[in-house]
Amino acid sequence: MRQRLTPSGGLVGEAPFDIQLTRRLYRAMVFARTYDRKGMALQKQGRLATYAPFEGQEAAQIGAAAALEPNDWVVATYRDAALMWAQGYPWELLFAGRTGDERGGSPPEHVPVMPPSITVGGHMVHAVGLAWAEKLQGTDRIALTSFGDGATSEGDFHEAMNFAAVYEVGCIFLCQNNGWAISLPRERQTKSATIAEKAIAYGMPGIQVDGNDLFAVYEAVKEAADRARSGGGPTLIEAVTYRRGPHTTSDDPNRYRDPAEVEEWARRDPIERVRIYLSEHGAWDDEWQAAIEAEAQAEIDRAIELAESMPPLGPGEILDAMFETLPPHLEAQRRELVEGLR
Amino acid sequence: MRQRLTPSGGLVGEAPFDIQLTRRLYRAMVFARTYDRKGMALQKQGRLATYAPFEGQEAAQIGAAAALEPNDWVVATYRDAALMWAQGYPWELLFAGRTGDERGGSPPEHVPVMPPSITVGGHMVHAVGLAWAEKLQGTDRIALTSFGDGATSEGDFHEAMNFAAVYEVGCIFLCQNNGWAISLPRERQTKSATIAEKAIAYGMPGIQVDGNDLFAVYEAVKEAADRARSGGGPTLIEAVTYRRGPHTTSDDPNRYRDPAEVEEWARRDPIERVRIYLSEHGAWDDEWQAAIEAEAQAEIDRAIELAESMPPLGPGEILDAMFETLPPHLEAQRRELVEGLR
Amino acid sequence: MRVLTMAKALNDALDVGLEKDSHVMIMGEDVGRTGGVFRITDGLAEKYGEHRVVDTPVAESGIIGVAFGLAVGGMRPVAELQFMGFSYPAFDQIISHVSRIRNRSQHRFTAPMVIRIPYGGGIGAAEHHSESAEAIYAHTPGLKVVVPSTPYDAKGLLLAAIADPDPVVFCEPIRLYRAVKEEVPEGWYEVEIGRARVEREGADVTLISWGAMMLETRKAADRLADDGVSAEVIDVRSLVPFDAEAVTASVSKTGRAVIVHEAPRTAGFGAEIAATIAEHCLYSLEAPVLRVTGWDSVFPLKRSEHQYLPSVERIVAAARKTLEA
Amino acid sequence: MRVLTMAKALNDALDVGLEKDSHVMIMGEDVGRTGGVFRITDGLAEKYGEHRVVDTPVAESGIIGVAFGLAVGGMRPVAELQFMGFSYPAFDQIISHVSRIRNRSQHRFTAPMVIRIPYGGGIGAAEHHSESAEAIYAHTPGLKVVVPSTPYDAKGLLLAAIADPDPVVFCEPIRLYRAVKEEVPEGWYEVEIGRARVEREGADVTLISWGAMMLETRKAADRLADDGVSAEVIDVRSLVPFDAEAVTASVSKTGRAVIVHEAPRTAGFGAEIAATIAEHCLYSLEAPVLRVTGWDSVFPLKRSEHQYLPSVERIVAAARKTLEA
Ligand SMILES: Cc1ncc(C[n+]2csc(CCOP(=O)(O)OP(=O)(O)O)c2C)c(N)n1
Ligand SMILES: Cc1ncc(C[n+]2csc(CCOP(=O)(O)OP(=O)(O)O)c2C)c(N)n1
Ligand SMILES: [Mg+2]
Ligand SMILES: [Mg+2]
Repeated sequence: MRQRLTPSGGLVGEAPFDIQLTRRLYRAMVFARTYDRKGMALQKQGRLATYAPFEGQEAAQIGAAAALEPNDWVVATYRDAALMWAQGYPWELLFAGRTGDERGGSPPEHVPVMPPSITVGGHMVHAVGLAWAEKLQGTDRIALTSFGDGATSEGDFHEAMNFAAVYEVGCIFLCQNNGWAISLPRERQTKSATIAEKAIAYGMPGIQVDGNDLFAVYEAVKEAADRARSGGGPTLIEAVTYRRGPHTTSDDPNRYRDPAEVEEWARRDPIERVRIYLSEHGAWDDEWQAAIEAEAQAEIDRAIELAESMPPLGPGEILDAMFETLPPHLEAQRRELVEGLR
Repeated sequence: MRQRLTPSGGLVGEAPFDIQLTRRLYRAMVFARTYDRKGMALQKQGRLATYAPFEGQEAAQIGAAAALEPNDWVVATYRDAALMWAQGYPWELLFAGRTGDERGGSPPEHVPVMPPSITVGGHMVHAVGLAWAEKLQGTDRIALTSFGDGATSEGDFHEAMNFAAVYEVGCIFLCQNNGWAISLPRERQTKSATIAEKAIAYGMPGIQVDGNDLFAVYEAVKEAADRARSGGGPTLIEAVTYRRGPHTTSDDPNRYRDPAEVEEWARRDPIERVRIYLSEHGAWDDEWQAAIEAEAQAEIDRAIELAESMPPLGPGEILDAMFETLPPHLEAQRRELVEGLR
Repeated sequence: MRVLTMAKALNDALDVGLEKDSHVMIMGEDVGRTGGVFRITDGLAEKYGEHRVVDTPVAESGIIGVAFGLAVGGMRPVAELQFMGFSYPAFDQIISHVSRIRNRSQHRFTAPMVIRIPYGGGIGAAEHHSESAEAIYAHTPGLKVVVPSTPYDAKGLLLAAIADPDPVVFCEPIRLYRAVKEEVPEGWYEVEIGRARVEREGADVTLISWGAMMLETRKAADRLADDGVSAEVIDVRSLVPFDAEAVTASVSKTGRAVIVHEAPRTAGFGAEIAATIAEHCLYSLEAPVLRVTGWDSVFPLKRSEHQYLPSVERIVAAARKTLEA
Repeated sequence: MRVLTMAKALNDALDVGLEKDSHVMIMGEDVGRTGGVFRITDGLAEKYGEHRVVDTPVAESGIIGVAFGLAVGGMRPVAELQFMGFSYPAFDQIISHVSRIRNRSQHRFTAPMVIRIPYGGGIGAAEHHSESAEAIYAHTPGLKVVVPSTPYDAKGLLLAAIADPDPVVFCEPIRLYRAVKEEVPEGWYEVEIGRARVEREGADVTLISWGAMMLETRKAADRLADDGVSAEVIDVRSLVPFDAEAVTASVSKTGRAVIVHEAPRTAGFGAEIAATIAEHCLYSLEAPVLRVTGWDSVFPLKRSEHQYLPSVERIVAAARKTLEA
């Protein structure tokens, strides 16, 4: 398992980028955690529908996005808000989706990020198709798809990996192995020793990295991205991390896992180790911390406000995006709908 | 790639069983080829619906069955008549299926063989369930499922392999890699160097054998069967062989493959090498050959006669196996059906 | 007698099923230690062991395909798919294998198994979590398709499904899991699959529904009664076999029919019922057969759910329309 | 003008589509070098290259899911699934992703793609090779579902499907591939998706069908004409959007309707049509609406196919029954 930054902030080998970028990404992780904790809190207040927290997975997501170009595709899941945001998806739309608003799935035109996949496993093939579309159209854009350990059990994972390798498309498969698929631990999902070695079945390189290590994740994704962009085909990356929270706000992890495990992983926090590293390089202090936390708080608060101030879809508007133009039967149903709401 | 018997009949290492059994299996392969050629001929006469020949794959099928116990489950495909027959499925029912008669799918009560799977890939999970059912019921019966190289591209292959390994069931995955999935050559189906190494993705042993080598196939399946029966879980076996005929009688392989390849593989014939071996051990002569060919011809002819003399399903009988007891709407439809045929 | 929610009644049925027959087993995502995302299998893994209540990998096709093999091999699996939206990856196994093995093998092999699928909307769930695909399963020959709307029926139908020699798709209306309580007998009892239930007799119009929409349909009948309209209410309960007799008898009497379901309208099961009425009750019909259904759209997210689901008002309006016709 | 079979007309449409727009591509099992198992893509890989006419691994979910990604990424994929029975492994991709991305993303992302599916029975094929699952796709909001029954319509509808900004499930009746020939214009032309075709005008009864069953339906109309019965024949052509107007106009005129399809009866698309008639034509109806369909059974193998498929006799008998009513 590749590691560049130990839980106590020690460097293994060389840092993949400079202190300035490290600070930027540290700040991004703080933003991500702020968003995530706010998401949990808002759900408890009934202001969001079910929420799937990613606390503990910030390095995997922020590190991966940092290795991409701004117009590379990201195809991710319900637990990937940090990754999606880092690639341009606005916080307010991520919140909007969680309030139960379709417009949360509609990022601005220039953002190359698909709405989050709620089905497990079905979205990876889409990234393969996107990467292939770029290849066929002669651009150098690539695609990164993110998914969980549990998703690797789905048949669509297999088909996606196979197609990507066969057509040598520029697709990065980023598995955030967070130890659990709801209540099923990693060991009971599959018998392979690692997820990374599943790449062998597709003749594809597989890399296992410490997923709580910003540097290692960045480096692995950068390596894969360079390969993908230069026509070298896909890569599977297993980022070993941990889901510190419940699966979602509807879940009670105490039914199936030992709280000691959670504590153990809290000690491997992905943000804290970067903080120590920065601090040791004289690039972190309490003041800056307070400043970025305040910024984060403000930005997230603004995002919530934006999301919550969106008026709901008007009567009949739920039908308006079924087709480019509504066919007659939907026109008729739309009239009936509007009538029925009076 | 494991090999015990070279194309020229030379032994590599030791023979896995004695001359008597070798003669029996040689005879079985001759029967299988007789059936297969008859199948092709009958289809051309319009007496069978589409037929999928297995010429060249006899060792893989007969060798595999020989390593099983009589009550082990076999879950196989449209191209596995020899394997199914060797496990007890009567020739006449194999023919009956090909004439387009549902009763071809109904082997006698004591035959532990599922009707052939026509969908590609979907049947392997069934074998996993059967093996698991035996394990739960405390028997020592295991299951073998046979499929092609093409089938390994399906998501259900992945899910079957994964379930089998996770629940450590006694299931043998026998892939007859015959080089082609209709018109798609093996190299363009998947990027892995071998099919066998796909086992790594499931933490399962994978074995690649010369599929035209009766001894090697037997040995590999026996090893897997012993492991399965003793609770050691599943095994993937890749039997490297070749589809010498068309995909089915509706297919024209000249559109996509070089006839030289077919000739090349004719020289690696699975039956001929056993003949040479037997001959070198003084256990084969022309007379015996003529005798078993005549027997085979007679048995196959009798099977055709049986299949063709089956009266078709009577009016309404096509509905009778939809449920154990026909619900009222099907009773009504049955009356309508019978009425409509008058 | 104990008064139970549908969730508890289903849990009880599974308990009784596991108790009675050692071949019965439960499998699915998170059905074991955590008792299922809706807690329907709560406590059963502890009671019967993890070999009889089995957590599976996230792989729906595998769950159903392996359950199928288990059933053919002599077990009686009750497989849970977490939400109907996640039954689609298993669709090939259900339609190509589960529903067909008896016919394919002319009774030689059978797949006595139950596929439990929480379904329907109304709880503000995420995308894919509010599907109503019952018509798709009803259109698949070889399956029985059942939908309870009361705790009593839920238990009795589930036990009937477990005992059934053929595969049963058992649709559980999520919105009803904890919506109502009623008396549920202990031990084994069955509610016959294939029989509708005339829940309320009436003379003027027949309201036909199933699943969670029974809530609105009942309320609509109340509302109509307040205005002196006597509505007969039929809970279909079993889509396959469909109790055409119960429906046609009622519509022949009332001369008017309103069918209510939350699935999209086009080619929904309501169409089948309307077609049955159009074939068998034409001469008794005094008004067009109306359907009050979900729209031909994706099930909307929380904020717009109310725009989609048939409301009491829409049902009442449709019934009135048939009466004015 | 050239006289073509439907198979050639489809090949021509694909050729014209590939020619016109470099984003159009074809993908599927064996579509390349061997030209597809029905030779619909014959010669196209040679003409346009294997990067535009792509052989895929045997993995239907992958084919559709990857095609979806291609479509979102700006291409115009025409994906072939070899037989409708092999569309089921792709069902989750079709229903959960292809049909929904426009709504999920509120028009931000779209999947303009065509899913070509050879379908239907009548050629004595093996198990799973004779499926008619069109109702399942028709019940999936967000898809258009098209079924040509003539070479002219086949080409025009396929080009309309390729041009359509939304996904189209394009069902090709296998039995018609080479059954009839007719004049087919060269170059690009479109047949509007969503319009039925009144193939033959009549006064006494409306026969409604689509796909291969149009063969029997036409013959039944001839047979009825011989006996002095004037049947109006409607080829539905497009199940979604469904041309309710054409059907209700006809039935309002004739007062009688017989719907013919080869899919199983229960919850088949015939039910939707009957329901539409029951809602909109009640006061014109002079007889019960009848359906002549496949049975609620697995499609039988070769020897018993004739027991399953609606025959000219059954259609004529049903029409007579409506006339006697
Ligand atoms: C096809 C499908 N099956 C089941 C579910 C229900 N479900 C949601 S998340 C989840 C577990 C996924 O685990 P993993 O892939 O490890 O991702 P994580 O939630 O741990 O990030 C399951 C079973 C689903 N959303 N989609
Ligand atoms: C699910 C499914 N998809 C497609 C087909 C059509 N088909 C039949 S055989 C075949 C190729 C299978 O190749 P392989 O698994 O290598 O087996 P082989 O025919 O070579 O024995 C295909 C694509 C099918 N029967 N089932
Ligand atoms: Mg996980
Ligand atoms: Mg092959």
